[in-house]
Amino acid sequence: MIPSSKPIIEVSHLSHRFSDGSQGIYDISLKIEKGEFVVVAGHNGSGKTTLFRHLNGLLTPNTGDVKVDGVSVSADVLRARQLVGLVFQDADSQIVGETVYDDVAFGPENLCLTPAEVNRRVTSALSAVGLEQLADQRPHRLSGGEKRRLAIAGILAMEPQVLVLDEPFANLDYSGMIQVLSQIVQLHQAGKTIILSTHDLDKTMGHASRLILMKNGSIIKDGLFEKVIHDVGCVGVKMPCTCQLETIYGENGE
Amino acid sequence: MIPSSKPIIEVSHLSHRFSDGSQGIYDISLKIEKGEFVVVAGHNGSGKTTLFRHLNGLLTPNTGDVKVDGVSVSADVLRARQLVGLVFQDADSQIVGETVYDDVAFGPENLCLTPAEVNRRVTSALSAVGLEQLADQRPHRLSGGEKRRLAIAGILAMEPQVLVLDEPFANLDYSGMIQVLSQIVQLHQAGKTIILSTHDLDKTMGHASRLILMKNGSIIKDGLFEKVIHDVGCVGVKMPCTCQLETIYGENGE
Amino acid sequence: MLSSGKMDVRFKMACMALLSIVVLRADATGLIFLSILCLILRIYVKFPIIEFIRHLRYLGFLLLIVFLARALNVSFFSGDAGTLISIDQQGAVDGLLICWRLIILTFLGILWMITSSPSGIRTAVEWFCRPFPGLPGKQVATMMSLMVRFLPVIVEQARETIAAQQCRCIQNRKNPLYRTVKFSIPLLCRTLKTADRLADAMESRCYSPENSRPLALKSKRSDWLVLIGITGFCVLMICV
Amino acid sequence: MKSTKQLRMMVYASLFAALTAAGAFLAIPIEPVPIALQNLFVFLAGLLLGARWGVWSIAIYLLTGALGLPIFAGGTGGIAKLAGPTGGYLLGYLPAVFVIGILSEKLPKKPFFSVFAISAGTLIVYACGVPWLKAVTGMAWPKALTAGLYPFLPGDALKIAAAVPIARILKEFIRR
Ligand SMILES: Nc1ncnc2c1ncn2[C@@H]1O[C@H](COP(=O)(O)OP(=O)(O)OP(=O)(O)O)[C@@H](O)[C@H]1O
Ligand SMILES: Nc1ncnc2c1ncn2[C@@H]1O[C@H](COP(=O)(O)OP(=O)(O)OP(=O)(O)O)[C@@H](O)[C@H]1O
Ligand SMILES: O=C(O)CCCC[C@@H]1SC[C@@H]2NC(=O)N[C@@H]21
Ligand SMILES: [Mg+2]
Ligand SMILES: [Mg+2]
Repeated sequence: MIPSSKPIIEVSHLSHRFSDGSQGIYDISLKIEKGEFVVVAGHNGSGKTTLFRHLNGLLTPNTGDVKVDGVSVSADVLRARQLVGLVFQDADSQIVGETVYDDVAFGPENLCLTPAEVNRRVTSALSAVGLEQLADQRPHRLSGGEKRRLAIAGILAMEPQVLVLDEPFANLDYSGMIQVLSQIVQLHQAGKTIILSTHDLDKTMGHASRLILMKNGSIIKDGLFEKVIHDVGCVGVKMPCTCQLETIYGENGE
Repeated sequence: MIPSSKPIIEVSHLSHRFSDGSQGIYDISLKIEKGEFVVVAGHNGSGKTTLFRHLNGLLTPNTGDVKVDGVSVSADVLRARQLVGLVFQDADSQIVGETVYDDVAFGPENLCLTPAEVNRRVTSALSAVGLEQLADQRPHRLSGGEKRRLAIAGILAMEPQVLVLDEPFANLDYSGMIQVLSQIVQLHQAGKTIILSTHDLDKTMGHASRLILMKNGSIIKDGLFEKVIHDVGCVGVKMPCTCQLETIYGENGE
Repeated sequence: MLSSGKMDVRFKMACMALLSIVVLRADATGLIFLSILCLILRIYVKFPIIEFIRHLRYLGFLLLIVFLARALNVSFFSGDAGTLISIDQQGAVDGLLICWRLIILTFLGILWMITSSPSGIRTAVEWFCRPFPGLPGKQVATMMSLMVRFLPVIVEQARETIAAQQCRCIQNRKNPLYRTVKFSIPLLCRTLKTADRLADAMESRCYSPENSRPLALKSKRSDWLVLIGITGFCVLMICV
Repeated sequence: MKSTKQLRMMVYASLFAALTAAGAFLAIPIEPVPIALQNLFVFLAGLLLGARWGVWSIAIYLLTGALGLPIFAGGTGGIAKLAGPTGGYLLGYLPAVFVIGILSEKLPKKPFFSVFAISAGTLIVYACGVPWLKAVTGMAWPKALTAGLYPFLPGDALKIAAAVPIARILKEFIRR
């Protein structure tokens, strides 16, 4: 991936304190290029969700600034929301429509597109996540993995450049997890920028290019996935076992 | 662990069909002795939750019978609910009280104990899960891991013989998971019978004595943890990596 | 024409409104005509009669009460000690008419429910709000579908809350106030949190109350024909 | 940011419309007017959402019910229901929630005043409901009162007693 001159996301000295006085995140600076696959890890309450919510303007910074594709989020929230699609941790609570089709159409309809364009986008988003067959289903009948893919489709239909996923593997069983992961990897190969948070680095091992470790609201490590992974112990994240294997193989091999 | 003559839980030919016609579980038979640590694994919708809900009478069997400590659940539901404490998958749904203390006291108060006894039980349950400091907190301010421990404390205060935990590690970060797991292991050492379900066998490896695999509502494997673990592939559960390690070590060693 | 769910919802809604008004004002002859119209509609819209009977069963007792209240003259305080209860003929006829009206309304309601999808109704509501500047049609329509969306969530969470409390022996408590409060608070907390997260999700999918989406509604000639027919029928009924 | 707040209140109001509908399912079907939990959520909508959004919430409930969704007491719906014997109670919810909302916004935030606000609302519900019941069924006054007022007094007292502590605790969950 050749980094383009202008980073798609640029966060500078971002801090956020909640109204009840608790510090969400503190002095975060970060550049993400087009086409990267970034994983953010950290303990419960380390500020991952808070950071993500600044990327599309759901939260506004106390100090600092977030730029998406060169334009500050606060200057044009709608543009940021179209460019950066945010998939929440809890797939159930994101469902808006009465059928799978209606749900995916919700975003494009809000963008005031023509019905034909809405239809095109919905169809292509549904086929991107493999839910074409279920278009007329009621969303709450879907399984866990299907619901998560529906949530992704709802965001994809807005045709964002950047896909931000907050713990996309939570509550899924193994096969559901595989479904969602392979979806994400495909989207990355199709050129989308991917940012996701997870407690279980095993799952993204081998796909992600970059790893960011957060602790108490700050970034404490940021770099190549294969490098940073050896430091995860200090933020209370579990070392992936594929990586433990490597270490052992290394020992045995030499 | 020497098995006592009378199993604490005895399930015989249990089937349950939901009112909408879907088959929950089918012809399950099972004996659990006092002091066992049993893990139940299986894909989403394999019937783990449905089985657990029969153990304390939340669901009633269509055919078959569940005996707790020798007495059929349907004959004395209240007794079964005191002997078998069930911690739900979703900790939020179990929280009743306005403060942590009130919440834990909810169960003992319902048992019409004296205030002194209620107080004793609440205090000991809170200290068992390490939440004494937070007794006056509002439950919804707690972090995910703390909420889960609160849910366990609420059940512990009823002083059950058997602790049934439905996916106790869901949504927890690594340190939260370690906290909850060590809590469970301690309770097991204190003599409680533990039954838990999980998608991630890694976590209970080395603690559990017995593993039950479920698929489409039936038990397809039941036996020593270390034996059964090698068959998890066929029910769509992930092989724990500690176990993969073993296999490798085995190969290398011989 | 009416038979397919393909009739434009707006027209269907207008027809229903017209018919309902007429039903409430019709006398016996009018009701006969209306009943015939219902039978004709029944030929076009095939639905299980069982459904209708199920609704009527719920209504049945009510109808009986209405009828009896009109038809019977209970005279506790009348001077002559003979008959305490007497049948008032005019009242009986009135009672019958009221019951007849309610039955026709129920029938129309079922017809409407069976032939309309929730999203179709929502779109039509939005369209009807358009001409009224004070009425934010999009908001009305969105709130209606949000409400429909929350219903199964509430049922599910209520079920979970009840189960969780049963695990902790709530059935030992007999005080209904205690149980109501202890049940409602966790349930409402959870549903409010769900609502909160839904609001976030809608916001990040660019929802705004102002921008209005194009409504996918198309009227056909048959729709107009039906509407004109029904209007004519109604005008006739009111005049006669 | 204004529209953010509006969106959130709109979602809350829809939730309360749905809760009112759920309350209607939990009905004890005594005839002609059932004992139902609807009015508890009408109280809560007024106390928690205030006048403006409380009215929105109940209006959406009534409109959806009138359009045929089976969300009135005992799983019924349709315009027929609004014109029927219990229509007065249903329509009475609207001014009731408005009054509860206004009073709870304007009066001090003390339990006593909440009880007062809800009682005023309840009065309005019956002021609309009982005469309507009388008109539709043609009962005499004493009978209308026996059928449409007395059976509900204990239940409604219970609902008022429950609504106040519930609203107090839930206040902090409403992000305004
Ligand atoms: N709405 C809020 N009001 C007040 N404090 C908040 C709010 N949301 C989050 N916080 C606090 O901000 C901090 C960061 O929370 P955040 O949700 O970003 O963590 P996270 O990394 O996403 O954690 P998790 O892994 O549990 O999802 C926490 O200490 C949390 O308590
Ligand atoms: N209340 C219900 N009504 C109808 N069907 C149900 C109900 N609860 C569960 N089922 C069905 O019964 C089957 C078993 O469900 P169960 O919840 O026991 O699975 P599980 O093993 O706990 O799954 P998970 O890992 O997702 O928690 C599923 O097919 C499910 O769809
Ligand atoms: O048919 C309906 O949906 C309306 C039912 C009205 C019930 C009224 S509301 C006030 C009073 N209190 C009750 O418990 N029931 C009645
Ligand atoms: Mg988070
Ligand atoms: Mg389960």
